[in-house]
Amino acid sequence: MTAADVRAVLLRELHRIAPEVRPETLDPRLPLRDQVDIDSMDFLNFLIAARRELGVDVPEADYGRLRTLDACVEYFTSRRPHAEPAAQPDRK
Amino acid sequence: MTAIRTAALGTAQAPATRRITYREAMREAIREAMRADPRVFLMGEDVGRYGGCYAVSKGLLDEFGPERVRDTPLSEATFVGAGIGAALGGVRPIVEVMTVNFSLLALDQIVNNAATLLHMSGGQFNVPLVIRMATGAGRQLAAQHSHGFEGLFAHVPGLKVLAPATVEDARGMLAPALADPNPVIIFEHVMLYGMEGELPDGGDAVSIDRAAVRRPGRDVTLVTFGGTLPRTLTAADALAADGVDAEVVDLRALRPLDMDTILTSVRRTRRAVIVDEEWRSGSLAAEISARLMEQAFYDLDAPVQRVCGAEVPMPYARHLEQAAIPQPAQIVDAVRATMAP
Amino acid sequence: MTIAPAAVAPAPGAADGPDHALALLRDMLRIRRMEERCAELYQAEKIRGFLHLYIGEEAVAVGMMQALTPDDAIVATYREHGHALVRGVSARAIMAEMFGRSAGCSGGRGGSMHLFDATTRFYGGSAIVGGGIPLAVGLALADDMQGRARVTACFFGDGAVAEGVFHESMNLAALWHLPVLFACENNRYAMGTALERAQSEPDIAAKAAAYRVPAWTVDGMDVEAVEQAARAAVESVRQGGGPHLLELRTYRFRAHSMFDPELYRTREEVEAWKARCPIAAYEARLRERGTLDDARLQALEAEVFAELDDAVAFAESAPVEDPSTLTHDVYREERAP
Amino acid sequence: MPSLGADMEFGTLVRWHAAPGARVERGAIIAEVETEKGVFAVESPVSGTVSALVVAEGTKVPVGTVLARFGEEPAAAEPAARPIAQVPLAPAPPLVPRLRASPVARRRAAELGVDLTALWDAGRTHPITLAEVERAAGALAAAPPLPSSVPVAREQPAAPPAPPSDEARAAMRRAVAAAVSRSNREIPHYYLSTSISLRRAMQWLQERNAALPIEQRMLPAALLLTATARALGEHPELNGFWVDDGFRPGEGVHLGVVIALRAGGLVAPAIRDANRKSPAETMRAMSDLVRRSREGGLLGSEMTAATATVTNLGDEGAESVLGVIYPPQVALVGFGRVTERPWAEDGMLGVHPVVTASLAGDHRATDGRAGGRFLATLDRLLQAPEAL
Repeated sequence: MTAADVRAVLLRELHRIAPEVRPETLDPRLPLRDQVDIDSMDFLNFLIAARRELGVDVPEADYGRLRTLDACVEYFTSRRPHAEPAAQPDRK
Repeated sequence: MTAIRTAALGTAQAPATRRITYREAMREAIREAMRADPRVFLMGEDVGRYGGCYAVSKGLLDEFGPERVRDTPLSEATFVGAGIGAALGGVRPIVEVMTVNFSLLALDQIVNNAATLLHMSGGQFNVPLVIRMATGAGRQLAAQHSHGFEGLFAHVPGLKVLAPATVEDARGMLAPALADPNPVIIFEHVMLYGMEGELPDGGDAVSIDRAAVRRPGRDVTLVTFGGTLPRTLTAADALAADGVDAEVVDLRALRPLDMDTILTSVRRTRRAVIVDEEWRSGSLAAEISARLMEQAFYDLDAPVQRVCGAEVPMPYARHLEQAAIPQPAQIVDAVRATMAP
Repeated sequence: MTIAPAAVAPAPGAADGPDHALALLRDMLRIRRMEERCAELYQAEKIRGFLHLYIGEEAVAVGMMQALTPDDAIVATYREHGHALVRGVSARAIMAEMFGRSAGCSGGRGGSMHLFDATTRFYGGSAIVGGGIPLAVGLALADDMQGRARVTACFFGDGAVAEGVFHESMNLAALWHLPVLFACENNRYAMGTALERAQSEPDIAAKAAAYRVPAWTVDGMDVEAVEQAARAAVESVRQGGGPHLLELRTYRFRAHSMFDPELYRTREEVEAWKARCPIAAYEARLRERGTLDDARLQALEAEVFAELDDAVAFAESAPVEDPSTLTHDVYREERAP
Repeated sequence: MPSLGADMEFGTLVRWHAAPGARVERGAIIAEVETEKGVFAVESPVSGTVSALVVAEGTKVPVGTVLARFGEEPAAAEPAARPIAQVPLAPAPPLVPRLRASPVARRRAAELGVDLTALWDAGRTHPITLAEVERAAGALAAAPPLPSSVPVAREQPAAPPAPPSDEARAAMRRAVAAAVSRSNREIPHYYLSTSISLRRAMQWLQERNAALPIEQRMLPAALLLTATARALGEHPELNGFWVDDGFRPGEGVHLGVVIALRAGGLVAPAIRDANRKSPAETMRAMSDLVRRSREGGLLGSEMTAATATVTNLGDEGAESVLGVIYPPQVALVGFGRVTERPWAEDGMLGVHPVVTASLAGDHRATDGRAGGRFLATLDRLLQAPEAL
């Protein structure tokens, strides 16, 4: 899965949580929460979706590293497990 | 209620009234009709010398003679049928059938002739006949003398069916019934014959088309007729003590049904309990209930309740008989069920 | 009160004259041809419901009606086309009724079994066996109470004699001495049940004795015999003799109704009665007397067919009742005087 | 096929008594027909020459079918009797439990714009009556039409909602406006606030969350709500309603949670018996409410059950909030953003995560003293998160 694929998944899930989000108007370099009206509950749901779709568990300590969309893409791409399918997350 | 009472008290010259029994009221009505119109005559089993099974016609033979107070053989089909023929022939018979159960022997004549002739003849032959019969339970007369078939007759188009439940109606319904060009059946509940009531002097004719509100109320409409009216009023009083203000509608006319009065009441109270001594299945109560669904569904705040007779041939033993017919306590319970959250 | 012995019919005599005799024949032919036409119209589904034909019994209705005046009343059965026709209800009104048209004598509400006509005091047309008998008693009661010297003639079949109301009505009419003429058209079958299979005493006139009602048995296949008996009985009733009963022994040649394979009687029996056809027999008698010849008969038949053709054409073209009037005449609205 | 009776619909032609070319007189027997009642002879309705026998012997045909033709007319084929189709019955749909309201209650609710689902409680058995609708309408006259403005419980999962129309947004705004206007008009508010250190709470939370997958992690809000519910349980005078010029305590602590809808507007569904829930349970309940508030699927009962309400501005909001009470409730608890502030404790100065907790109270029901005690209790509870 490429970074572009990961970006597409993240945008899709973001849109699901915040339907008003338009990817074309989103600046991937600026903090997400400044552009998208998501609260901590939304963010948690976003992470849950990302884990489900990408198989990446984000520890709470890493929340701070997920401020922008670009940061999210980088974070998830680099941490994706190599074993497919991603749709079967391992529950440690 | 208060306003009405106040107004009555405020009337300077209250009309003179007298106490009279339902039986006497009915007898007066017959006597008056026979005096007023020589075509009117009474026939039935033991209406003459015996004085009537329930003594309604007592004394009439002496006044009017055997031509106009005719004892018939025990032959319900024929003397009711003869009443139909006589009505066709231009006289005004009042046919007394001793009890409603016996009327089944004449059911053919009533349903197949009295009710149909006008229509079957394309409007040529109407049957201005009055049939009176005793009905209802409460005298421990068991399963062949105690039923009510008012609903059965009210089922039949072409008939008019009346159920006087007050002394005033007993006195006032016969004259308009005789004046009606159609066959009219008057049901007299056996438990009412001895009931006393106030009657204005003269005793004017009353409506045979409209129901009467016997007790105004806000919270629930109790619909009843005939012998269950007193019990329903008792229940309404008991409910009043509990803060439930019940309106009591006395149908008086069972066919045609005065749905206007019922609907007007139910649309105000939003709740209805129908009290009917007859068997529940296929009863008049069922018909009224169905019409309320059809015509007032969106005005109802609770399902329509029915308090009906138990579905059993009327037993003889007093406590069993009482258990088989609507009691005030059951009416109160039904009202509570309809009021309950 | 005298009780005539049952089963003794007055001897048939000559009719009032050739014109009257031809009138009797003509009326019988009118009934016969109308009934035949009804059968055809029924099979063509122009007439529906139950259709009971009077073919074979014409002498009864025709003979009986001769004795009744316009003031008298008739109560009939569901096999009553002939009675209505001879009583004076027009063929047009009868046919239109069977077609279910508003121009019918019952406004299309009665049909074949319920012909009514106020102007001829024809009180139906009752399809409840025996159901009309108390009605006739009541009509007579009204006349009696109002001092009118009228007679109510009540037709019913042998089947009705098994009904309770026959006995109740005989009893009440006799008890109250009412001017009713009970006319029992004994055609030997209550639908498919032979008289002997339904009655412990098959002599119907004999039953009248139990109620002290004068009764005769009459040959219902002989129109003059019927007329004579009817005149005697009606006169006696009118004179205050109380109710009388005539047992008119007759036979229907056709099935009970249209849908009847006649499993209950033999072809031989039917043929034997057909040999006594009241019309053929009367034709023969009139030819013998010189009252009738071929030309006269043809003229009569032509007259009858013309009336019938006119009636059918009238019924065919008569308007149907608007369904918006469906519930009319269930109650009469105006108050009785 | 002649009709021999009103109840005859079919007949079987048993035997012909005539052949094509035969001369037949009217009235002669031309055929035998069998019906349910037996065999009948069919008479010829006309005189003439049979040109064709249309129906073969042994054939059952409906009444009215041409059996034979006379004269020279061509023997056109008769259309076969139409087969009678048998329509299979559709299976009955399964019964689903549903809101019960009397017919007049439904009608009146529609007239008054009262959402019946807001009056319905899943545990309830008796139908909603007219009186309840009219009471609700009275309450609605100026106040929380919030319940009626949110998606209601559906029998099937709702599709993601379409972006609301401007009209819907405006309606929601009007509803909120009406509610807060009524509150401000009718309720004499008093406000109190206090700062609470969440150091222990956050520590406890971090330790707990570190060991758990995302799905089971807890947000600080869950602790705040749990503590609030417990505190309300200890201060019942703040948990309930001001009705008919008197305070009526709530039956149980059902904590309303203000949820901002994405399209604008607010709802405040309740977590039932919140004081008896663990923080984890509260987290699940809250998560569920938020999801359903936004996707649709809130129950009407959840909209009306609240005995007191919490508004939590969360980690992106302002530092403190002085809220507007939802009538007829008597208290609204607010939490601002959790900020890091210098905090002195036990004589030591440190940097703590701090939240400003506030209370808007109905002065008719309580006074500042009671409110102050409540906030103190809240603080105490949040200092021992493990005990919640």
